[in-house]
Amino acid sequence: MANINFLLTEGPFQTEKWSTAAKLGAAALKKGHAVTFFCYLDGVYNGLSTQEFADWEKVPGDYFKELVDNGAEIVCCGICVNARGQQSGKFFYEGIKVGGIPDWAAFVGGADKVVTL
Amino acid sequence: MANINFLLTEGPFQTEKWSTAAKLGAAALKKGHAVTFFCYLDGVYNGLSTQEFADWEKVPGDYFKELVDNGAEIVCCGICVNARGQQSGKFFYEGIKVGGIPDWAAFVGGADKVVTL
Amino acid sequence: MALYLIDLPFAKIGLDVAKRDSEAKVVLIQDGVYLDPTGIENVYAVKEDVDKRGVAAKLGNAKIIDYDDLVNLIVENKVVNFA
Amino acid sequence: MALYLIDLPFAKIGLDVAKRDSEAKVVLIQDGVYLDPTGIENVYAVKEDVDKRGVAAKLGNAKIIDYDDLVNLIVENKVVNFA
Amino acid sequence: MFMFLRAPFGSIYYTEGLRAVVGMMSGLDEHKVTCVYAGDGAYYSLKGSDKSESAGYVKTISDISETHYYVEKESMAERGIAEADVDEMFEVISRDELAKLIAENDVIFDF
Amino acid sequence: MFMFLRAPFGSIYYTEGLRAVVGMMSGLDEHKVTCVYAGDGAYYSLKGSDKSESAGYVKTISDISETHYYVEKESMAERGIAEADVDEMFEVISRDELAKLIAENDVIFDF
Repeated sequence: MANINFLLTEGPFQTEKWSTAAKLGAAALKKGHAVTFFCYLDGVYNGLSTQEFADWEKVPGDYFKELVDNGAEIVCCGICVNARGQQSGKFFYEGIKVGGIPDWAAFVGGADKVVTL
Repeated sequence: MANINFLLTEGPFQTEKWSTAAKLGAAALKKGHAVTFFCYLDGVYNGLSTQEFADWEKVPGDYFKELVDNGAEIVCCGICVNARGQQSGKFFYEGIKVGGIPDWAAFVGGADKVVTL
Repeated sequence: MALYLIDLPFAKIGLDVAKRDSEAKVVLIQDGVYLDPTGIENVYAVKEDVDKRGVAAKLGNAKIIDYDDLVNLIVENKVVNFA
Repeated sequence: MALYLIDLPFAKIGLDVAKRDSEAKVVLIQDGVYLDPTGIENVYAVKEDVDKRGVAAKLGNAKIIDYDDLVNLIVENKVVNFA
Repeated sequence: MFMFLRAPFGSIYYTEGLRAVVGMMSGLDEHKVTCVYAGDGAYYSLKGSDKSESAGYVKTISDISETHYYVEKESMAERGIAEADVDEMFEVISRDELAKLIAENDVIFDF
Repeated sequence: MFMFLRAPFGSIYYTEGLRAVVGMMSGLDEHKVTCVYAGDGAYYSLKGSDKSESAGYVKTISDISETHYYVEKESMAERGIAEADVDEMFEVISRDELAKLIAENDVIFDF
């Protein structure tokens, strides 16, 4: 089994990177691989539990919650979280952590593969 | 004097559109023009009063607060605000309103010029 | 007269359309200041964007304008958005 | 062997680099499926992205893969990110 | 007049731009709307491209206004899109005609 | 190895990418770092481009690691950037050499 790190630098809705990343992550977990995410720049908005969009059955945040529930580790860049006004991630889903680039370095150090989106 | 509407569809930090829009808006206000903003898609994140970024003296939200203080009308798309987990704009600067595309249509109907960024 | 606001992602089509308008004024804005404005008579480039990128010498006869000037151009012309 | 993940904005340089690698596997992803993969031997395209865009017929001999297949390719190869 | 210049589906502009058209047409006293797909936006004209997210907007727009959907020939050529590939809701126009449409319309939005 | 592929200063990747390099070099047991500017990222190599936002990161990176900043010749040519325009912190390499660097490095980040 492999350890895969995803770097996600775009937020929900605006581009489809959140979707590709979430679906790839879910597929990797299902196969038994270890999965870590570092959400950087606008990527940090993906952790919000407060998204409401009636047009879609599931909002982007739901996919990231499922990743965590299924064993992925997700850390969001704290500088980016606070710069973007997201108050230390207080509205993030439980289990989605706020950290720093050192956490990402640790993920990459332990990863067999790194995918950036 | 003219009435200028700005459509802003990108958020703070990630691209520089927020900066161009804010500076153009400020220059227009100074000349005595009427200025309206419709923040659409990621543009709605610009209204947040909670941004903290030690590297910069002023955060993007400060520029939009100043626009409002100086007489600009700013409306953010409510569907976009809630989709992006920003809870009806409860952490927006006072004076930055949450509305809908009909508000934008009214801005455009009353505008002499429309600039999209 | 029409004022074309042009940024890099939409540059090709924006400049091409402007070239078909004999009275076009083109404003290069943001990454648009990297464009080569050869062949367009009335070209402007936003000073703050030009300075940050260090491309003043490459812009030929483009007039370097500040945000005050750009507001005046916006007010005096029809705005065509390619930014 | 190296797996090149390629999306549209970085396409030109990504494909050009992949062409210099005789063992390259190229995965067209997201808007990358609009690319013309002619001249590259081992090309894959992500099914969900292809289907949404309706470009299956234009992808020549590209193998259409799902996310499960892509995970396998990622695990089995060195990943080069151009997406 | 609305121009769609970004590639679907890499960003959400292709559908949120149509949402904007709906709102704008409902709010303004204007009953003719022109949508032009050019640049990477031309890819949306492909017959097989997924119109499900935007079908509701397209229907509403046609209920409240006379709508024209154009796709620009030069953008198609640059991207290898043949006329036979284009969905029947679109009419193919040249870059000259796009320039004319821009000249005729007061407000030009780009999405 | 870090590739910078987006145009400065339209997006913030040019500087936040360097912030990432600093953090990564501090956190990993690795003392050599390769930064390649290619595609629209090549514009950053221009002598006159504003390095003030990134100067602190560049200094820190050079304090903790042996750093090479490369800019790619073909990307320069496509954008009309002459060797004389390039800041002295950059070394010009060819696309062949970029391909070689990619082959030699285990992890390839793009910003």
